[in-house]
Amino acid sequence: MGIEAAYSPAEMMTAVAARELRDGEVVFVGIGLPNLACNLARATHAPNLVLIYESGAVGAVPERLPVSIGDPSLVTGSLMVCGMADVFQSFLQNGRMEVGFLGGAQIDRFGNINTTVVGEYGRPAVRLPGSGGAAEIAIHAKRTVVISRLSRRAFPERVDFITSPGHVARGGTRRQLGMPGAGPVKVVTDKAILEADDATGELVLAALYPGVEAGEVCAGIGWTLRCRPGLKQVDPPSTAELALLREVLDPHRLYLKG
Amino acid sequence: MGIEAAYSPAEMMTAVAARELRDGEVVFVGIGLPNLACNLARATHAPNLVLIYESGAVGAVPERLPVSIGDPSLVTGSLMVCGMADVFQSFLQNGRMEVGFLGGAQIDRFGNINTTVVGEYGRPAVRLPGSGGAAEIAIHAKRTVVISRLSRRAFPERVDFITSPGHVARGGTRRQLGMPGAGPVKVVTDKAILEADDATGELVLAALYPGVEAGEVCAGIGWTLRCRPGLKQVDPPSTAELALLREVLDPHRLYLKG
Amino acid sequence: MREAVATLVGDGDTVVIEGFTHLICFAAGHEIIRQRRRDLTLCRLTPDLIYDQMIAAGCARKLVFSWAGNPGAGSLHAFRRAVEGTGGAALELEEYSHFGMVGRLCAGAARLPFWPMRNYMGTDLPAANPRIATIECPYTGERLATVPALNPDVTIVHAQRADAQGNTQIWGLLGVQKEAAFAARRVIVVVEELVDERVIRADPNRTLIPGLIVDAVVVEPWGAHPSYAQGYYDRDNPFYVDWEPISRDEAALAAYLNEYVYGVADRAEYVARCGGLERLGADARVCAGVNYGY
Amino acid sequence: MREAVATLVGDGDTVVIEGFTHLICFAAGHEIIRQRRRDLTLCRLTPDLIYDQMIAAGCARKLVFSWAGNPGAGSLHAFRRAVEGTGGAALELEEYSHFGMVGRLCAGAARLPFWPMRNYMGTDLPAANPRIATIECPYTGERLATVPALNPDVTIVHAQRADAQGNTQIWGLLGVQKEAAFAARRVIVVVEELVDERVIRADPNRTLIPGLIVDAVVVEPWGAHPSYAQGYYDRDNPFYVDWEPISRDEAALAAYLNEYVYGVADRAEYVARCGGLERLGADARVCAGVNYGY
Repeated sequence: MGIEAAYSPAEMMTAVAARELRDGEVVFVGIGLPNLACNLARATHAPNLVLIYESGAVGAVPERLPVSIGDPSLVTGSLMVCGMADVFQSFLQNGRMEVGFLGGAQIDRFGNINTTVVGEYGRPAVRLPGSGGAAEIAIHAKRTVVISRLSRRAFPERVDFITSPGHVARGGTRRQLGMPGAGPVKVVTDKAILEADDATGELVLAALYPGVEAGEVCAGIGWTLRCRPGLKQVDPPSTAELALLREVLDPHRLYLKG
Repeated sequence: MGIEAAYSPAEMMTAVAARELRDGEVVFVGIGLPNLACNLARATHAPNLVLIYESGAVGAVPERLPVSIGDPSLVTGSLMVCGMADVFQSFLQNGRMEVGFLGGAQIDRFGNINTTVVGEYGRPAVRLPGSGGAAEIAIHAKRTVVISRLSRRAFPERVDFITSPGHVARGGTRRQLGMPGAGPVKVVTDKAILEADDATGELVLAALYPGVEAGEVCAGIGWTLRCRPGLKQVDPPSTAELALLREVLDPHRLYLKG
Repeated sequence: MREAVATLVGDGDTVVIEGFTHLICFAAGHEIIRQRRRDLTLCRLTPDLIYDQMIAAGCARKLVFSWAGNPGAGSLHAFRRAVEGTGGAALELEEYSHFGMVGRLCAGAARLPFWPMRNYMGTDLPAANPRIATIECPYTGERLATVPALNPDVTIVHAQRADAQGNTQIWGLLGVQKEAAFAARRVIVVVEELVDERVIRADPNRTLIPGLIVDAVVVEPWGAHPSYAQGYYDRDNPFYVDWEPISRDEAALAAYLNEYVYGVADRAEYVARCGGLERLGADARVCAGVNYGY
Repeated sequence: MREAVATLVGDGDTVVIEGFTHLICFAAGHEIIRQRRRDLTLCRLTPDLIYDQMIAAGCARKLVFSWAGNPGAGSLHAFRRAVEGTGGAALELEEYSHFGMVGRLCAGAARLPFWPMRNYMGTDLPAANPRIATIECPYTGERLATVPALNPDVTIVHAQRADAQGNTQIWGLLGVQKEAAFAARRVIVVVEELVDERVIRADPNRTLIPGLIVDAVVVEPWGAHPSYAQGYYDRDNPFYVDWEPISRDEAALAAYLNEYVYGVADRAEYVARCGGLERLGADARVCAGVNYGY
């Protein structure tokens, strides 16, 4: 077995996402891999990360892996629990969220995300859950990190519906539209990291995971993917990271299955 | 001594104000006589009166006479304490306050109240405290009761500054201006009760206290006071009311001095 | 509960049963299904299983929402069938984001006609929902998004405890319970425990909803199951996972409703039929009190 | 306190020291006077004695407020002298009602440029303050009043307790402490008691201000005197009554400031000089805790 097989794609994605977080930052946490990534960061290089959930738990220290964003374990022992009007107005719109995590059924060339419908809005082929808090997180968080596995279906050139705006959305650029946050600065996939090009806002290939060729990445993207000059190599999860993920953070492999 | 001397004007005003309250009503309480009147009503005919203070205490049961609207005794044992954003938005603007009490340095012919300045706003002869919550109480409470002692200075034909609008205020009638509440339906003075005329909104003499002649009232009013046909006589405070006021509610005569 | 729903929830009403993951009043939803209310406009941030059941049971004409999924477990399939046109009656949608729904209830609670927010620029949501509008700031000239007030005919809120007058205390996740109650024309509070007024008065800062806006107090232990009540019982996570295949299969969903909703007279029978809910009972993590003296 | 004021409050700043009757931070006001800050724009719903003292001491250029009196006892005479032109430096006024000031802080906390409300029709307040404007509802066409956001350079909030990170718990009257803190660029929290983070985490619903928005935590027992702290000490009502003649007399006020503000090095010396404050100590009226278990 090569090193590629020593850890799963989900483990790699979680470790990569965790490294995007700096100590002391305030993170708007989603459930699943983002939650694992935050807890991994807290257990390693960022012990002072403040986790905020849209359900109103601030500074949560869940003693079990929360299944939903409103799990009771997010409340017990947290620093503060507030109503959702405060979450969206006093924390998010106020500009206090430094990082937000987003995922979606479709992510396009300019980082726009669709979690609403596949097909036409009025007669959808697949009805997805909708925005939840994603639209406003995409607009207000100082930066967002998107997590998604590569596939041509998941990375079309244009999304069917813009739920959460990226760098060039309906009507123009973030600056033209007056969006406070910097948008999706990174997309963490199962094979590589994409980053937004500073000039155009287009997602480009920035770094490859161990053992992955650029061509494999392009095969999972629905537009002609450009490469950053000086493509970086991403370190695999360390033994310590893997041990934490497997033994402490998700021992039942609820989110680290694949 | 006649019966007029058996109780003070303040006691009479308090008893009269208390009778304006119906059991179960929700009252926005001010400090001083209104607070005494509410507690007298609770102790007599309106045990289920709900007292709300702009400081955020709901269903207060003060164990001592509160000196300020934010006294700690309003908190201890109350049903709810909320922030002031809730007081003004969720209770008052929401239309939940059935009665509000107001007072003021000047009250005019149409029930407009001035608690801002005597003289010009920019160079006042006397600077008064300002609105506090009075402007919005005057606009939103379903009805208001004004308490003030008669004098030509206190009852001018037009106030120098409209802090709290009455029936015909700056720009038109309450209906024309879109005010939700009915405005000052009664003015409780030390000699008589004035009421707003249904057709014109003008304050008119509605009822006299024992031993008071209409002429005495007119002498304390700065405009030609009209009389309701069938002027009523107001009952004096009962022995029970007086005993409650003197022995239980304000034993140190903090507010019942004069 | 039977009487509260019979007298306070009518056909055609706009109904809010709130609670964000926490304190979702399944007991009320089931009673509404049992009483066969029709043409309801159901509003919630997260329709969750309870609205999926109500949609399947034919109670809903319209859904107003911001996130329609089974958290961590899958889809709401009765909802999806209706929207994708693959089964069930048609369902009108009015869709916002969470912030939009929160703003609608804030406006409703404050009795304002709209709520302003910085939101929706660059998204397709305003195109999908023309009720998302904009307004110009009178000071800066900026354009801000607005959502219209939501003032439901009736809001149903689950809570840990209330007194007989409806003075209601909630802790743990608060969601939009307060705003939903103040926004409504009629309010039903459903509690795990009815307490003496003195319990409420001992800690007034814990009171979220005052009795003066409450029309009915219903005592219904386990009334939020499979959702949860902090300090009383845990969320029934396996139930949410098991719901995915039931919801996917119209017949299985109908059978579920027959057994657990139509087939029981009230919440107590539901609890008995579920069996073993005590396994979800909360551990003790009681905080210290604070001093209200002066 | 000395360091917090030195580093976080500058000449010319817009300053909010909030607290509605309850939790008014006199300790911070006195330190600002001692450090001779100038040209401040002082904002509070109720200026109370603390701003009267700061006006008398020459700290203020402008006052933004909604009710300027000594509750139940009389006037704020330094304020009146400045406004009536009978003594002291000129003072610019910007005047609202309570609801207006609350709305300004709500807008500030939400980082919106304005706050809408149904208010001010028929009053002379918009004529006296052109910053009170109107807006048209995009749904109903109604005209509503607006007030502009207030985003102070620094907000100082007194509270019962906080941990070292500034996670702050308040009970009793809440005023606009939360909104004032979220609206500010910099936040100083002054507490009666510094507690371990575990105390905060044991009852997270009691937390009103999160540490992540707090720049400094100052521990200052009796820091709100003659205002009060529920559960710690009562309001010093005789002090408020006695203030009326002091405030009326410029020389007496100056003598007060010399003795109790300039004449002491810090709050501990002030408390010692006041003497006998223990008489105001709170009785025990401790509530029961609630269960956060699951």
